[in-house]
Amino acid sequence: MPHPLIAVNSLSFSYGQDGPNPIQALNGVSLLVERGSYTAIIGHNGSGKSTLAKCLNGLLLPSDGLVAVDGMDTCDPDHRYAVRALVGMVFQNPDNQFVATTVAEEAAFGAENLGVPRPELLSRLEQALADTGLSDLSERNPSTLSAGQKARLAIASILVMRPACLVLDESTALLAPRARLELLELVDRLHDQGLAIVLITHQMEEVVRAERVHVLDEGRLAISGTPQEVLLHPALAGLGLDLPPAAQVAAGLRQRGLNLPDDTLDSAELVRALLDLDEARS
Amino acid sequence: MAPRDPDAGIRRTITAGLLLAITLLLTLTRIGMIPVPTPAGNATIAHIPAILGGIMEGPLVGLIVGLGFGFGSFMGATLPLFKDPLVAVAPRLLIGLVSAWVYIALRKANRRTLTIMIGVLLLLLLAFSYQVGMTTLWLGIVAAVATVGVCVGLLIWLGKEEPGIIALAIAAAAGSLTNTVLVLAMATIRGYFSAEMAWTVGLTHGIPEAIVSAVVVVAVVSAVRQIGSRQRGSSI
Amino acid sequence: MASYDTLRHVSIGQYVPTGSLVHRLDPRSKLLWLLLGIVALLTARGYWVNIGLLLLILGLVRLARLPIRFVLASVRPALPIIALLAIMQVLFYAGPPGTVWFDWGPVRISSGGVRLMVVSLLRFVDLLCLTSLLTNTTTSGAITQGIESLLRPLSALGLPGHQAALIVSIALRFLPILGEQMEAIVQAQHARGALVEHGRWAVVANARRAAQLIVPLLVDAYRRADELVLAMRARCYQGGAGRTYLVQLVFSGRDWLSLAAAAALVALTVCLRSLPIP
Amino acid sequence: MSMPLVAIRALSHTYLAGTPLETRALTQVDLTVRPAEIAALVGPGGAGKSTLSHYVNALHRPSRTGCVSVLGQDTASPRCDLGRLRQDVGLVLQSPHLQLLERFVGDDIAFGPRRQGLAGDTLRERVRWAIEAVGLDFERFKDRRTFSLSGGEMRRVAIAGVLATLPQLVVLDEATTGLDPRGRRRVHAILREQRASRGMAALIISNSMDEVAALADSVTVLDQGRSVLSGPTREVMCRAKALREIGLASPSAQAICQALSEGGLPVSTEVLTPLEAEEAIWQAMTR
Repeated sequence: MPHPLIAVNSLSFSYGQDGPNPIQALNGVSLLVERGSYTAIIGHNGSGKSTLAKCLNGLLLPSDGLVAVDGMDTCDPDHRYAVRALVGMVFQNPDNQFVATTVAEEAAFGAENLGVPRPELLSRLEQALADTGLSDLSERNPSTLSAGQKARLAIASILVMRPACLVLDESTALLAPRARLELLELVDRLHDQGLAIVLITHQMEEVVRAERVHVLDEGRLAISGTPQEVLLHPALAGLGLDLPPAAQVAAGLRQRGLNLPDDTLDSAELVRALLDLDEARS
Repeated sequence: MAPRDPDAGIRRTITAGLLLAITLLLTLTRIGMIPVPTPAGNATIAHIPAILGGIMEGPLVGLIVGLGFGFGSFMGATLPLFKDPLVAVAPRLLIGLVSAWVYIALRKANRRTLTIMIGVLLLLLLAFSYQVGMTTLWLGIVAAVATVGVCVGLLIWLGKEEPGIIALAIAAAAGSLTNTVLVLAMATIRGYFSAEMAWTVGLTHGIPEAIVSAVVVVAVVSAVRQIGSRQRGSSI
Repeated sequence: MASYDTLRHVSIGQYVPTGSLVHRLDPRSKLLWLLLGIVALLTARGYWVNIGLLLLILGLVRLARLPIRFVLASVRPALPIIALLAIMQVLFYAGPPGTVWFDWGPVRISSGGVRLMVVSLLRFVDLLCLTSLLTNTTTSGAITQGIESLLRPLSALGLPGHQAALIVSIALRFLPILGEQMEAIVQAQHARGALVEHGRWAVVANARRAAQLIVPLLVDAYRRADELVLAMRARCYQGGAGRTYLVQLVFSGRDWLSLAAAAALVALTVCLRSLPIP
Repeated sequence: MSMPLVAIRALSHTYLAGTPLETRALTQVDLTVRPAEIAALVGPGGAGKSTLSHYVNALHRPSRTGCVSVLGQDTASPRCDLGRLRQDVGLVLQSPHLQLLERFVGDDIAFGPRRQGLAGDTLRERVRWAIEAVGLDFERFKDRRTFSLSGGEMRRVAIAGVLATLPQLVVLDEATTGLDPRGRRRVHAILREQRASRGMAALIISNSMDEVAALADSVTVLDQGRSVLSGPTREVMCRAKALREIGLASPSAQAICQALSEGGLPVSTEVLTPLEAEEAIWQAMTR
């Protein structure tokens, strides 16, 4: 039986566990990320999302429990780099993660570290820049890019490692609406190419794209399921998370007695459903 | 027991790079050079990254950052004094080393050891001041008063603070004084300063610089490492 | 109020691609140029030779198709302090022997003192321009690799060449970022009313400002280092061993030519030392 | 009509004027914030929003062009009392961590009130109020070290530090970006509450149109350093085409109604919030 891409088994993590007062960030979290899947992890600030993300590729090692990437224990030092290459991680603020002064060098950094031979390196780089729409900017200084371009560069610098999974840790939080949309579309395209996606966010409208959603609360998994199951879950309101606007409108209309289907989670679906409904009536 | 962070070496390299950047920023833009009307031209805070590097990342990083400070002050020098690499660069290499060594020696020390050490320091400095007083009376008196003041201050503080913080402060002050003493010694040996000038500069720069260094280093380290200060919380 | 602007642009450390001949040189030849340039600066004496060097360096800046004022921007934040220092030094510091132009009490202005001041300042400006030129025309990857390659003979003696190169290249790359950061810190402190603006007492204001700045600047640098380390680890950084490189170093004919020019420059400044040029 | 709190007229700003790095940040910009008003500043990245917000706190002061009057003081005048002004105008910057001046959260929030002369129990109560106002627990947070806070917590502490001086106007430069919905609601609630209880005004910079639609009374839209649209929120937000042209979205609720109306459902498009949209759609469906 093939291993799941990422298997998290009753993972707990505490910061400062050697010190006098450790802070427990994760408590008994279990989840699976399959190859080519699209997973969203949501939760409010301080719910342990980022800690979980860093555990997925061994940047943090579990205090208790097990994280296995393609069957490799992240605690095993022999697999350290294999794990990190397989599960690529994009952080929130790209400005603070750039090491190089040109787009091309920045993007190539991961592959250089893996010792990819140069001809292969060049083709990977070309591919990654093309995928992220940065080919024309390869000589530019990253600090002169727009916020959206910086975020895409951060993704490109992961793609050169040819990962099987992309973890985006609140990468959209600092972006203006249009840039955010572009980034999510890029992520969708990468998902279509077969990359597994783990999107970490507290924006409910973004989780609608996922196949599977996990809600974290105080370091524990509170709800797991499809976006539809999660958004309609009665416990959601108690976790300090808002429904996306379209779902709010839909929920209100449903309460007033409008016969809307359950799968109207984003604006386009809601509009279509309402127009269908209107047509059926007249 | 969690395994040791295998990537500690990367952190050390990157931190060294950033401290070096701050040093160069402070020296090359002259922001870290505060003009004062003494023969040395300016007081400095640009040596603080070297001290921090030594204390937090070890002697090697302290050495590298100190080299950067020396280079920056050498190239930016307008006085013949600092155009001499033996004065501008060589002593600066030792700033981080001395801080690192002092810190390594003291960080495990308890309150009593520290008290004794401060006492010994007090006696040494007083003896020194007496020597100075033999040649230039007023300088000797000023030095003695300053020494007593600083040591009494340290002892009072020691009663209130954790030994770890005191060790930090002493290491930082030692690093800063290394800079003052060695630069002035070199300047005197190489004939730029007379002994009396050196003493004046040493007292007017060295002590304020040492105090500022200790304050800054304690503030930064306790913020970054979040290590204990007796003051467990806000005054609210 | 222009005071925040001055910190905003430190030109050192900012790569500016213009595709010029200078950009295409091998990083090693540029690093050696910087080294030999510094030697030339240190050996140059007198007004004319130093002015000649400044013109030469500005010529190189033009050759790299960079605006001269951009490169000089690095000097701008230092200007007020340099000026103050210069005035104090010229007034109060006797300096090497020369014609005394003005003598009154502790104040003495002599030709030797003025020359010392002017030449030192020129040298400082030259150095900033040369360093800026190197980083404006060379990517950080190329600088790292260049230094590493130049240090290779020493690596045999146990010097960690890759780490040393990385430290220098990180330092250069973060210079402008930390400059900007400093500006942001000044602003943030002002916004909360933490700094009182002194108009007249420049010396006191500078001292206070410097001390209040350095703690947050250092704390922030540590925070930044943490984030950068995390991002590098996430991309499998594992030191210099087994690494491949995007940039390939090729030391070609034009590099030898440029090195020869640098060597000639040093030889020239050394020769000119013995000539009685003011 | 009462005098505006902030009146910016024909303001231009150029960074590094006279150098090759010269960049035009603002061109002939107008901005008005009236007493007890929540005004919003929106625009694509690099439109000059932050630069403009710096003028409100006199971090920048007009040199040649334009006129900036804040709380009745002309900030260009040398007689302008900056200390006073910055107490009355609280600015939360985009990078909140730089704004934290003290080692402990409690001391940091007490920084402003202390300068106003508060001490003892009054001070303690003020700090408690400010920490709780942004949704943090007083006892748990007052002794936390500012360096150990997470990004979201740092933003909240920065906001609390500014609120603690009871300013007449707060300027929040993307201060709710990166906060979760609960945190945002908390900040919105405190702005509304302060406006109701003591007439505090606010200028918010946000890239979330939903947030602006839900919170602001008036909106100024900046694009490439110019104020291209301004007016009451409903008026500005309903100009979907103009907003789209400069790369901004309409609020989601408005976009839904717009799409429905384009699809042939006769629904009002002048809606701002999901609740209003729900009402409008209900009206249309049950006509």
